Amino acid sequence: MQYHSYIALILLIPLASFLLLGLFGRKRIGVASGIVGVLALTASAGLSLYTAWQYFFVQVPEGGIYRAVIPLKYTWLTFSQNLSIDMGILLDPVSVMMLVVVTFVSLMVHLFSLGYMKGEERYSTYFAFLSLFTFSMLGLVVSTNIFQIYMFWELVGVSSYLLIGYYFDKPSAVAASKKAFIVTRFADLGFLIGILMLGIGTGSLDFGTIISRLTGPGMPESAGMITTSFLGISMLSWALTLVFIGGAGKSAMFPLHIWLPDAMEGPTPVSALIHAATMVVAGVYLVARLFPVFSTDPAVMQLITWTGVVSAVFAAVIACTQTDIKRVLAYSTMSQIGYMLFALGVSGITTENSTGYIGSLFHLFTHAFFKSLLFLCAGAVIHMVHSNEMRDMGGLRKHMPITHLAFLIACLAISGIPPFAGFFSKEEILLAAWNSSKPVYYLALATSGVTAFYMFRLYFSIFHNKEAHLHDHHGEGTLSMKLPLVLLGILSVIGGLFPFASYITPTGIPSHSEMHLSFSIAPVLFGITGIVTAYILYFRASDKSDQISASFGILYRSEYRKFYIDEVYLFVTKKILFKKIGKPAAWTDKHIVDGAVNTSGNMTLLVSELIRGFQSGKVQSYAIYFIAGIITLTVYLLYFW
Amino acid sequence: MNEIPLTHILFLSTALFFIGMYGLFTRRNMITMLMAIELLLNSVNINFVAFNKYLYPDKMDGIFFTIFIITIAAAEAAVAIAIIIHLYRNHKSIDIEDASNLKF
Amino acid sequence: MKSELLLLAVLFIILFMKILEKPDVSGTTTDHSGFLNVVNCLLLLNFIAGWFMNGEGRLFGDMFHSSPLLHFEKNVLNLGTLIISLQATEWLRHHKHVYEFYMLLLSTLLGMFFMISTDNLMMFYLGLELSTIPLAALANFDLDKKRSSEAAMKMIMLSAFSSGVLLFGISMLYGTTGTMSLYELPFLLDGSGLQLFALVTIFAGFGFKISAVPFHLWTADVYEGAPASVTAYLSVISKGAILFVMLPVIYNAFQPLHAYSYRILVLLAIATMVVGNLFALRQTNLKRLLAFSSIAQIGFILVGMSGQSVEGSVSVIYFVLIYLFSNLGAFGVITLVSALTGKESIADYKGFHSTNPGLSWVLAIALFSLAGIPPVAGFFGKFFLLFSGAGQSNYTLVIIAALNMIVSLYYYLKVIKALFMDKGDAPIPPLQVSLFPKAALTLCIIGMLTAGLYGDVYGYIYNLIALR
Amino acid sequence: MNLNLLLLIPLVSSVGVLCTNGLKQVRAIALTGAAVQLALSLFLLYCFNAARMEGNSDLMLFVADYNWFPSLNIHYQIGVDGISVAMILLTAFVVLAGVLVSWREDRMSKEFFFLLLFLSLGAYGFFISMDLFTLFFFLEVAVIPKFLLIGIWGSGKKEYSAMKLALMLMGGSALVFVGLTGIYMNSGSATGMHTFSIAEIAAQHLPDYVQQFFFPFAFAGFGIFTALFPFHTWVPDGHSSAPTAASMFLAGISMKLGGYGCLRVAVTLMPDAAAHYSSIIIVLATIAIIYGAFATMMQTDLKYINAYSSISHCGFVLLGIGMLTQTAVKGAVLQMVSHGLMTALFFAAIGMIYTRTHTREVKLLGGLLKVIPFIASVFVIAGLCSLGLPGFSGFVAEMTVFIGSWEHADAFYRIATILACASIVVTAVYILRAVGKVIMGPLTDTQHLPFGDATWNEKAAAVLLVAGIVAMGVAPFWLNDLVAPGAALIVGK
Amino acid sequence: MSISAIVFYLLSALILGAGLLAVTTRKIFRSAIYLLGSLVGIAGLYFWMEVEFIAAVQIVVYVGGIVVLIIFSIFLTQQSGRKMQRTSTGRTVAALLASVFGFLLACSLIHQYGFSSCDKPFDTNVQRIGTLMLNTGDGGFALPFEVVSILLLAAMIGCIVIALKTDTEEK
Repeated sequence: MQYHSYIALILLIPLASFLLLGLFGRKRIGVASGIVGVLALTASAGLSLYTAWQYFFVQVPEGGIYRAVIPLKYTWLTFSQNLSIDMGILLDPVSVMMLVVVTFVSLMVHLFSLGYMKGEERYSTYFAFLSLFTFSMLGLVVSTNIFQIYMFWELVGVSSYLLIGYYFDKPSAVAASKKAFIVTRFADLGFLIGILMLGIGTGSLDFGTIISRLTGPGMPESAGMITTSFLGISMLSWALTLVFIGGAGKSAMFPLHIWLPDAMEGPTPVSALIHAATMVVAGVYLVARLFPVFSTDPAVMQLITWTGVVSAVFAAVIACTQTDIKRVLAYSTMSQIGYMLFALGVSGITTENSTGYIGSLFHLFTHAFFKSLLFLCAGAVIHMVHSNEMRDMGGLRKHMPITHLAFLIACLAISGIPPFAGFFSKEEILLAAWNSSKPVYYLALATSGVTAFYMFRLYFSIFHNKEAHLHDHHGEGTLSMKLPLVLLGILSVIGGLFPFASYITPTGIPSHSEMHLSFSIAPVLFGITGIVTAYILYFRASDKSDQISASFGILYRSEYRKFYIDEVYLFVTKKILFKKIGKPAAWTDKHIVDGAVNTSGNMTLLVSELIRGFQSGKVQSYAIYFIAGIITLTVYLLYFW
Repeated sequence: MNEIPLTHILFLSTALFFIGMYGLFTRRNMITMLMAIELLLNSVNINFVAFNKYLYPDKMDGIFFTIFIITIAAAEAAVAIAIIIHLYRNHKSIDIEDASNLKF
Repeated sequence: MKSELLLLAVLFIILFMKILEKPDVSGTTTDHSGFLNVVNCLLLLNFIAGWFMNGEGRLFGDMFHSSPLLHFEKNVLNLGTLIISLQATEWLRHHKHVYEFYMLLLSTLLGMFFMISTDNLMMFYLGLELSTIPLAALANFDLDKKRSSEAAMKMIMLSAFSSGVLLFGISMLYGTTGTMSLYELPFLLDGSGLQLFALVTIFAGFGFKISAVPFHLWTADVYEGAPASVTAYLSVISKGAILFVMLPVIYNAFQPLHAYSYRILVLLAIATMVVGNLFALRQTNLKRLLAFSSIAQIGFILVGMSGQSVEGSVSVIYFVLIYLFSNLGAFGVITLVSALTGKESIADYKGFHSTNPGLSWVLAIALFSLAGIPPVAGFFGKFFLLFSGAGQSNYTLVIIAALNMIVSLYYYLKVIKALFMDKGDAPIPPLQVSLFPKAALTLCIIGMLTAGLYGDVYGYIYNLIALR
Repeated sequence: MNLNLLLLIPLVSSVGVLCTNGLKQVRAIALTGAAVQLALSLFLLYCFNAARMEGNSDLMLFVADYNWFPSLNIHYQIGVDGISVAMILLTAFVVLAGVLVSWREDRMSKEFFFLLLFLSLGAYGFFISMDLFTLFFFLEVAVIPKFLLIGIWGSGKKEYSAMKLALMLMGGSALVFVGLTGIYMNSGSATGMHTFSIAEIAAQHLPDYVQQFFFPFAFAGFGIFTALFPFHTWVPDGHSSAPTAASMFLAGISMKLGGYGCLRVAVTLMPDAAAHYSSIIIVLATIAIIYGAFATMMQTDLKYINAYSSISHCGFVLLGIGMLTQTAVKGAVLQMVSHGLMTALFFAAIGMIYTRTHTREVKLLGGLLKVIPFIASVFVIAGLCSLGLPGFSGFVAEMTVFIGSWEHADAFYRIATILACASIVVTAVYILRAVGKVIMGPLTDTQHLPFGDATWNEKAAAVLLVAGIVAMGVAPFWLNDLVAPGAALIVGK
Repeated sequence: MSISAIVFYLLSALILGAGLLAVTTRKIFRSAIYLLGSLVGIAGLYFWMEVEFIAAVQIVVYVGGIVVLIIFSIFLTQQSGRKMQRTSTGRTVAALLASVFGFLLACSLIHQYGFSSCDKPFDTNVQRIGTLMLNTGDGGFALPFEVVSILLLAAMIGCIVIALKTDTEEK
């Protein structure tokens, strides 16, 4: 199989765009920046599609097994004989799929932003950051080396930080960007230590080598990592858990999710790209990348499963009460990523039981489209009403028909209504859960109902319900804003028909998903129930919903306050880190450590002050000291030596 | 003569030495301090003469040293007295305690 | 004998000039510039002549001998005197007793020459006195200042006392060995109590002159009271000469007692460094500060002296050379400022750099050299001193010395701070510096920059001593 | 090439500065000197690599030897290995940037540039010394100019800080002196000739008791320079009071003198003692890392923030040294270079902000991105580098240290490593706090509105340093290849 | 006890007694007279030791020179009649302690050493002293003699400069 270095261009074009816009955008390029960004992404997306076509259809390997291909690889930094960071491009079904998804969604977002961000002061900066993000995300998905993925992991983190904080003069945006970065950074700490464990444990940082050394039979590295244990848990489990923590942080899994809702302070297209379609699924991608290793450790798989389930349920519940439309979407994202993760958790590695794996990545694929669509629609809505709050909206279907339609499609897709994209992927996840663990299945089922409910709550509140007071009627926006909605809407409808299992499996061997119509009844029913409930409560303006929420009392309030998780974090950081550690550390430094230095100086001065009396200015005293010195020395030499 | 041991002469000179020293330590008048110093030097002279005579009569090192010490003592006394008189003339006091402005 | 005779010749030339001087009838202050030119030329010639036609051998029995090392030492002292004389120009130009000043100064230098080139205790004593008594008179040369007289009084009283004690010790040494010759001494020492006592008193005599603690107490008072040039002379030339004597006395004459000497040296070194530095910390008068600093420097010198004989001697002589440049550099500025404005306290020097950048840099470099900061020579001097101190594997001593370096840095930097950083309310006005002081300061700077970096200086001294 | 040139150029230019008249000439000479020196350093890099390519595998290249004090066997001996070359490059970058940043220093500018260039002379000399005496000489040369720079051109409680810095650094060099003396006195037991030559001593084996006695002196002495806990308190005060260029030099180079000394002297010459004391070093380094980071969180003055973060970052240097694995030591060297560039950039940015706002108090600043976008971006870049973002130098260095540290299998080392890793989170907290408040957020003071953005010299300085940081962060392999053999030799015996 | 011994002890008593009085009496003029006594006693001791030349020098220089000088200076400073002020008790005690302890230490050391005198005759005739004084060879004292003369010259100059009444003072 021959791939040429053009693949590198997929990454390098956005990078070039970033450098160009970042260095010269403001002064030289100005309003053309958006065009530059879009052109770059078009090229990149085109190349990605070409690569995918090549990978899946042209250069089909013998036996039809899609293997990992590494067309490019350079040693970037050598740590020691075995360990080095290599910069390379890894093509396997998952990464190729991700390449397409990322470039495509990014292109859509770029397009949308052309109109959405028009007139912003830092227009070119915005596109520069978007390009930077795209570059980093692409780098992340094609990583060949666990350290490479960590690097790009950090880079997407920082691009996310920069983009969330785009409206830098808004204190809330600054706070949100900070929070996002720090929380994910905290998770990355786990990732880093996990990398160290895996790297030193296996003697390699290369994905392929790590996987083969840890899964191959009778490998000394594998045995070594399993037998060494710390606190009763094997080194391997530690390492995987820590790596997973990294992934969970990026993917906003409970309890590291707190940054995601706040991250909605960023421009909405950014949320569509980063906090819906691409970056937040990095955790899923990471687990999938190391899936062979993860699947050897049932305990960690359980952890992944239950983290996913809890996040899915938890986020869905909270989403029902939020009134900021972007926050609802954010929680919905978290919930959907929960799905993907537990699907991985319940999956196996062999062709037979890998439904979960396939479903997870399939859901990732479809979710990228409909969730970015949802966000872009939300963006369009916000652009229209200049508010994020549901109560400021309503009855917008007449004003923005295309948006309305797109949003509806996306809602149906996420609710798992056939034949929209979400249906197929969710179906597969539920099937995997059913095959593996019943409690998981039931929870997932219930959650899918709740999902439908809150999505349609959102939909009805925005497009139906009461009439919003619009300040100015400037229509739905430019073509560049509508086009992405249309394209993504189409994909959300037909995306599910893609024969995913034939191409993307954990082993590379094509399989095919079996659709049991009977199995689909329950989920679809749950979905419809959710929609209907939402219809009853929210289709028309009424106070029914308020009554219900009032009747739940504390439960509702705590739900509305997101179960006080933020407060706990605040307590930990403010009260413990700052007050209990930071302050004492600073105090100690100033008063004890520095104090000791100053005291030693002052003591010297004090002693010098105390002995000044010896220099009394009186000749006779001098003479007495003189003779006393002689006598002392003599006595010392004679008797005390 | 021989029944007086050399050590006795040395005791004498040592005693004189420390008497002089005591005087130097306690007299507040500069001129009396100078006298005490003369006592000190004289006791050393006794030592030199006695050693020379009783122990090393071959050479005359001790005797000569004594002569030079006497000379130097005179010179020293002269300069000291000049300084004292200058001090007195300018400040009307030869109390050593009054001349302790330079200190610490 | 050549150096001494030359010096004597200069001395007598001055004496005759004094005699032939026309009595001053006008009664106003006279300008002695002409005389100063002559004297400085004579001293310069004297210094230059010191490098040529140096014989070796002994005269007058064991009373006098000369060797290349001694010639070098005398040249060092000559150089120092020349520099001091140049620096004193401003002060002496209108001084009434300038002839007498030079006569006294040169007679003390003569005393030192005799002192360092003798092998006889009696001669040593005479040299010592010759280099002390006129100095006491010199200390009084600010005739209308009380503190000058007080300083002179303290000096003459205490030096008389100290020489009394020293003589007592020498007499005991004579009594127990029967010789005055430093050559014969090592063969006759037996380490009896009386000899140890004598050793201690001799150390005390040395210690008094070089102001080692606890024999140092006169130093600060006299330095503060005496005219700045005399202080410079006291702190550099007088000390240097004694150190030159101390080395052979300790390493050769008292060789059998070297274990005892070592103990004494270590104790004195520690006490001197610590006390000198502690007192220097809170001084406000610059001259007084330098007095204590010079005490502390002696502590470091004693550390070096406690090392093995060759390295110890080399490092001490080398340091004396460097210390001469450094201290005279500092005193040169102080002399100038004191002579032209009468200001001596550190506070007066605030903002000095803004008015006299050149002088303040000279002072700063000199202080850095004293503090042992490279690239100026003081660093090398201190390094080799402590280094030879470590030669005896007494690292406690080295550590204490190293700590004292830090303390000493504090007060030097305090002066630097006043010079460069503080804003003075009434800074010293820009000073007109005449040729001679300028030349002297230039000499000091050149010395400070080359004596260290140019390693052959050390090598030269090393060869002088190793080939002795 | 002749390494003496590296000393000659700063010397000539610093003396040249003194001989000039007027601000223009001073600037021209200072800039020329620094620029030529940078060119020379790059040429040195080229020559070094060329020599290595040719297969010259000597430990030190371009050795020059002059018997300085023959009677004591003290030599002026210079030469470079990869580590030295890296440090020289760092110095050249920082000094040139420092000259550029201080372009508008018009108060006593002659003295200012003289001291700055003279200071760099000390650093260059230190990094090329192969003889302990020469090394110590240059170490001390680099102390006093700092005192003057801080005391005269500084701000805040400058005299106090300058004094503290000078005294503590002097204390450090006093300890170093004791260590060096001990090494010298116990060297050459075989040949009977004491020596200061690093290569010769390294070839011998100092007795164990000697190593154990003198290692703490040498290490702690150099450690003071590199902010070894608990001897780090000169860092915050010194850095914050210093003028911009001096801060840059202090944090960027001066602190590296210590790390380099620890490696070159303490660890190289006394490897057994280094192993013996490594746990103590690791504990102190870890404390410095964590404690420095937490203390940074509470600071409200920008320079204090960077100063404390320097303590934390230099902790990585010491951690790497203490770990004594090839990778960790290499990481320590990389961290020295990285931190040097990064912190210099940080101080430059802070200085640029300060010259405009006349305050460094975080509370009083805000929203500067709006008025001075270039400087603000520089600040952000420095911050991101500081928190170890890939693509910048900090990441490369820290990761190398972590990997190297993790190579030890013991729980003790692992815990230390984990704690050190944890500091990257705390770093993120304080950096983002500062960035969030100062650069982003609403503009606090409308008086800041008319500020002009960076002038050409400031831009040049920032670009220079950013270029260095990015060059190291994007393409670390060349630096890695440069320092790896040296690091391997230090711990490889 | 021979007469010689008795003479010695008497002389000793004179020297020490007069010396002690000289340093303790409160009247300065008396102090000078006691000093004179002590010095004469020492001269006597030299006679007793049969070193007449030194005894003569002692009388000429000390009694005839220094004591007279001191007495003159007492007159010059107009202190003769007044009682001198007592020094502080602390210093007296310290001085006493230092002196007594030093004395005991020195005496014990001397005693320990136990000098044993030899019985060779000691020739101290003036002619020999004179020859040696100006002998430049080994064992001669010409150089010290010259040095002392320079010292005397220097001291003289010093005294003149310092003690000379200056014009300003006269006015």
